[in-house]
Amino acid sequence: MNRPRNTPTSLKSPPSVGGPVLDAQLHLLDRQVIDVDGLPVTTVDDIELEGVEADLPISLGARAPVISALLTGPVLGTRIFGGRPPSSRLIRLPWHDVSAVDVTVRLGVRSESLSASWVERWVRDKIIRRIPGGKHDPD
Amino acid sequence: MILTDVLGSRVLNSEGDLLGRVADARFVLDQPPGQLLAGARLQGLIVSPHSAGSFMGYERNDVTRPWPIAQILKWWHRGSFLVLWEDIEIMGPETVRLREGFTAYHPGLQGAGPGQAPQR
Amino acid sequence: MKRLLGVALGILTAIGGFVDIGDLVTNAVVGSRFGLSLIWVVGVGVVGICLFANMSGRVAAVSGRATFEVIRERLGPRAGLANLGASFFINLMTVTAEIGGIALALQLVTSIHHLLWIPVGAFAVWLVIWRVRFKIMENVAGLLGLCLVVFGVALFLLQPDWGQLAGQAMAPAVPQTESAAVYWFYAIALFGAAMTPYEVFFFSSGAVEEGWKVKDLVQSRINVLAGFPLGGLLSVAIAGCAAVVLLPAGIEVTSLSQIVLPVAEAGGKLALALALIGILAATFGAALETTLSSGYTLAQFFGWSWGKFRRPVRAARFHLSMIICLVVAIGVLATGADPILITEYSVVFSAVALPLTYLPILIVANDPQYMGKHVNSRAVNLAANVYLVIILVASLAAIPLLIITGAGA
Amino acid sequence: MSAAVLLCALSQSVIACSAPVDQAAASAVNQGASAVGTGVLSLDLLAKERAGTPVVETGLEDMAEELDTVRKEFLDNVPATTDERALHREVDAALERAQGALSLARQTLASKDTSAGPDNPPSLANARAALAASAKELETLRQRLGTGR
Repeated sequence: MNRPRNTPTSLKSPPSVGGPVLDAQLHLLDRQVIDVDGLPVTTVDDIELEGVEADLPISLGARAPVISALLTGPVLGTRIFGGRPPSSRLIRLPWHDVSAVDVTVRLGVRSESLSASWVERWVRDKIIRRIPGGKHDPD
Repeated sequence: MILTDVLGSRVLNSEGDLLGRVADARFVLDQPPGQLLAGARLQGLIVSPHSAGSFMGYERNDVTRPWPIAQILKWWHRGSFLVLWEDIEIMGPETVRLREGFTAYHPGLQGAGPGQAPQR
Repeated sequence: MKRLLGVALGILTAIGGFVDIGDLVTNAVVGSRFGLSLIWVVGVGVVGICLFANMSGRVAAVSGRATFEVIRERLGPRAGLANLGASFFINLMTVTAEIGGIALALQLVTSIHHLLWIPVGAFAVWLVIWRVRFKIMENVAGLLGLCLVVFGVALFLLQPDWGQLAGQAMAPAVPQTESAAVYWFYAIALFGAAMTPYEVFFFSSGAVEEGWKVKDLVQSRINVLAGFPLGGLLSVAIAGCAAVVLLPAGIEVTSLSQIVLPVAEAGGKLALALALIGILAATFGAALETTLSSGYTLAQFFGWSWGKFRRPVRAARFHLSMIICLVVAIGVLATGADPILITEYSVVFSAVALPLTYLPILIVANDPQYMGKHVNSRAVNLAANVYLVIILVASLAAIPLLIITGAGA
Repeated sequence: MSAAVLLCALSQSVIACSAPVDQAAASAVNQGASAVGTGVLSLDLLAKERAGTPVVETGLEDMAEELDTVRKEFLDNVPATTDERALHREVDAALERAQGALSLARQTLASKDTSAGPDNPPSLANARAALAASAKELETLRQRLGTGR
């Protein structure tokens, strides 16, 4: 393994910014996503960036990319085992639905309306709802 | 593009020398709000000369416990630095190339991060 | 007054809930072969489980995050998945062992072959998970499990040579009939049985189920610190009974039916009945805990909705995964696999997987982002570090010893 | 689960292949003595009315199964020398007698249950005596051979 030998030795203090700072690995990826009612929806399996194309030169002074959506679903498998799911199979949680980020990512919408919860809905409607007692609180 | 494509990419300077690998991406919530929360702008990338995985971020915060795990991981990521978006020329799943004369910044985070433990 | 009752109830259920099929079998086997010369391991294990159960409970109460969410967040998806695979596999093995234990206990009561009881036991477990509230489930199983105290009473009734027992316990030595490798193999098995990872998954998820807040931490600490050591004493009593009655008779425990013989010898049919109720409750309670833990670990890793405090339709995949686990357990047992053997393997594999569970908890319990001012104290960290070393050694030594000793045969 | 079964099979086969006949004999005698001892203790408890029939019955059944396995595994060992052949025969005969004593005990218990054959009920005392004799024989062998560990 060739070790990098050009690591900069003197580091400057980063410029101050006008908002909270999030490091993706530390504060977003693999966090639990909870809907507006407090129901767990999924985890943040990946993040989609808007405003930058892979391997295309970035023109000087271009606007910084922004998070367009949190991703979930098959993307977890490819993140673990490699490869990339086709864009059509990505399940998106649009960033404009996110209401807060702390030790969980909270949404401002109900999970019922999200495509991210279709498996849960399918299992619920095809199996769990049909077993007697599934709709009631435990006694 | 997808973020984890970039994580782990090799980071080169303009002459093509290897500087390390992308350990993390830093965002700032300072964009015009969508509906509920400010938009998240990519501020830059954290580059680690020693390993691709950002292992728990001890190099970026002031957490020193549990000893000795915190110290070992901090040492493992010694030499990490932050490069800003303005200094990135190309970003891809294999390599990230920086512009000539890029600036390396301290990767440190102020405080413990965005979220404090919620009081339930 | 009400608060005091709550504390008492918590302690009692912690005692009754401590022992499961792994503790029962491993302690009886060890007692019948090594006397009390391995009992120090139970002490080491109990202190360890107190330490880490407390820590995971505190993380859950302060941050609202259960253990496996934390494991995924900290280790990332790849290491997290490897961890999930190992933990889930061992957990499933433990579910299988506990359901086998229920069936064996029912056979001891009815003479009807345990294979016939397996589907009944598994169905009963599912029904309780499906319909019974968390608190009631935990309390009933825990209180009935207290019947195991009869092992302690039996030990006194047997009027053993206390000096000799104390000698074995205080100055441990490898008996002449056993080899050192087998001795250490069983030391690891006992350690794994006392510190089984599912207890931590269950404990932290249970804290979320019951909606613990920071102010509940004192009570949970009392429950753990009083309940688990007393539960550990039950384990010691089980080993003691075997050491007093079975060891001198040259009987080495290989089945559940042998474990209860000393109780019958000491206390007759009534004591025997209590012991059987206790074993049934302990295995049933542990079957509930391990089945739930299977659901908890999967749901927390993938971010599914989970919890018994929600109605099943609000946590569909969680419930479906537990049903599948129970079906798999029935399938394995239907092949005629010996539940006792499965138990013995499950405790050893538990020991192998211990570092995977306990390291992430320790790290998060020190992270102010999750814990605010409730991060670990220095003393707790020091003790946890000592335990990490012990856990690591046990984990690394387990498989080689398993092969060398032929699983202690 | 399959990994565990595999490991178990592996470790067991390692033992079976590597163990010389006298070690296999010692180990079989040790397990046999434990099973028969359990039988004696169970019948004693039944006679003293300290344990009910289900527990005793299950215990005897477990022990019978165990003895079957022990004997079958022991028979997989092939003795090479004359000495080994003699030991092999001796141990196998002792295990067979143990099996016989255990099955007598189980029959006695079963017939007590259904009260079949009232004319000539095999008595529990007989069964206990047979088990005790077998236990004594195996214990003597165990003294001579050790536990094989």
